[in-house]
Amino acid sequence: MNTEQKIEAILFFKSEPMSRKRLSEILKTGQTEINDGINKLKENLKNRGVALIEKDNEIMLGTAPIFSELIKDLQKEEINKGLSKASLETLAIILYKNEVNRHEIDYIRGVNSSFILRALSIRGLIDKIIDPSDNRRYVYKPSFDLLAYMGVKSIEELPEYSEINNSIKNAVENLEDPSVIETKESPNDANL
Amino acid sequence: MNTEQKIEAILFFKSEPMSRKRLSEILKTGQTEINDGINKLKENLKNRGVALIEKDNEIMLGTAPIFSELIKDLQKEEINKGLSKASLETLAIILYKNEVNRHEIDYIRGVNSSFILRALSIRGLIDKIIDPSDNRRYVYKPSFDLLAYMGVKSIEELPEYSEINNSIKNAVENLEDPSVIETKESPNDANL
Amino acid sequence: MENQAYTIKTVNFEGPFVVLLNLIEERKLFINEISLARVTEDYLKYVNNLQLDKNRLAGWQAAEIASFIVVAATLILIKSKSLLPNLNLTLEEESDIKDLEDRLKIFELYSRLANNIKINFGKNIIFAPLERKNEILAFLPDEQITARNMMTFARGALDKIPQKVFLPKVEVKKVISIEEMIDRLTKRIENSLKFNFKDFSGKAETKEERVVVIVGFLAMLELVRQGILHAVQENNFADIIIKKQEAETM
Repeated sequence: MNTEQKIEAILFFKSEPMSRKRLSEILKTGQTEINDGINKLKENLKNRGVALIEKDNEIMLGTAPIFSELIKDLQKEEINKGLSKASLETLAIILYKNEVNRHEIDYIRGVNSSFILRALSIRGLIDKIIDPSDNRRYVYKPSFDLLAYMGVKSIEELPEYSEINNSIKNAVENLEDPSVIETKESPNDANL
Repeated sequence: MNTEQKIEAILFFKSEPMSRKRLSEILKTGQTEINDGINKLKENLKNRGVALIEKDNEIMLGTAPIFSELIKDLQKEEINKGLSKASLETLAIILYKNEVNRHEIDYIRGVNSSFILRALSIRGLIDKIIDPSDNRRYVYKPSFDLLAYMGVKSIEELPEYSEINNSIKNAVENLEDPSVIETKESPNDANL
Repeated sequence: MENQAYTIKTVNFEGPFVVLLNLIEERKLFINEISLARVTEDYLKYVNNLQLDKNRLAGWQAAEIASFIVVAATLILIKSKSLLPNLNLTLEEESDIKDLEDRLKIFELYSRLANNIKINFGKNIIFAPLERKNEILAFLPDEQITARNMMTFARGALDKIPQKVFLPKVEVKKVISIEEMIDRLTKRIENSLKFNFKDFSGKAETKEERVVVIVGFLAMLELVRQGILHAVQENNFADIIIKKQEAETM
């Protein structure tokens, strides 16, 4: 039943090449049905912005080849674009705290940082690693390239490192303290 | 020229919310053409594995809500579904009013909502933005994540949305005369 | 452990409208002055118990306590009016009553809508795609990333973290005015009782029964009044209130 749509949803979500075998495991369906679904999907995506890309026995979704110029331009633009204040702030927190999870960053900034973290990752400024203290979570740390670019051999060389590192640690400890509530409502203090 | 497909390719590539304005800049096309393209794309994605989500003037792609269970199983990170009664109340106000300042939320709930608003911001369920009608204030809006968790492709798909929206507009606007609010709470103390 | 309990309590803080709405819904009533008068005593009992329950109050903000008391004040007006039809309320008092009724109706609407959210949240989730593994585009720094700038941004982020909040003065004022209002109303009810005894139009109830009800209500008010003083003093929020308490005991 709607195998084609299910395959589309899975491929879109995973955004990585997947084997037909794996798809048939996930959908608990026979190979024939999977192949049918893939064929229909391929047919349906024929004249669309997203295409089904096949390599060896693996398939994935990608932007349609006829739009490769358009996408290349977007990529270039992304590269040349400076970082936003919000991105720089997030990066600064990651630098001074070193290993920090998303919840802690969100808490310090008072807003959700998912998109920013993703952008910093794509630019190779931070690394996302499995939290050594809890393997179901991730933590972010500055990349080697970033430290090299800044001309510091280790984060301890950052200005006022120990003071700021401590303040961040203390702030994060308040994470569950309900008496710490929003006190500033003026946009001058905006988390932009 | 195949604006619909180009929009699809861009949304797929960026995988984050894009404004109609931005799309028209990238594609160097007028707003009408962009709107037409989006409408066609929305129509085309109606019964597919991927859906178009819409909020204010932004759009993004996501997996179709009917495949939620399927994708949940592929997702490694834990999904936090718990919401306290206070969070539910606050989210209801923000969702059904779409744009609301803290004062109005406090007024409707009869209690200070600062803590809950901060917590919801951190969870990424609401966005705090500068009030378009008064840049000295903030307003709260539902985030894309909130729509995604609710499984609706646009605010209008919320249960009872249209009926409620009309009745709320009539009832609340009569009531929310700022002078009434200010006899209860002096504006100087609004920042608690 | 202690800290954890404290958190949960405040996150789940249910304001006065929740309590009031529950009382009305338990009786399957519509929101109006009559139903509000009927639930007043139960609400006051609730607030009184709240004030005696130090464990529950421990994690609360003064403003949260005050929010309960503000509603109590209006309910007392409504109840007094229902007991004594000849009691003349000021325009401001009348508008407080209308206001509470209207606000409760709006709150009822959003509580119902909140239930839509409860039912649907997380049920049919729309997922954004996972991060693409091959997406990293080499290393793309930005000239704004300097050690000095990073320090400034880190400091800036820390400065924005909200600080602990202290009791806003306006709430203290509200508490005092409610206490005064209860005193004033008590006097008004007592006077009505003395001079307007003939005004009691006994329908189903006899005059005597009505008087008993009113006396009971007055006793209740006294309890609430003491409770307010007690709660405020227990929480040790403001010098001004404690002074007042001392002045009374002298």
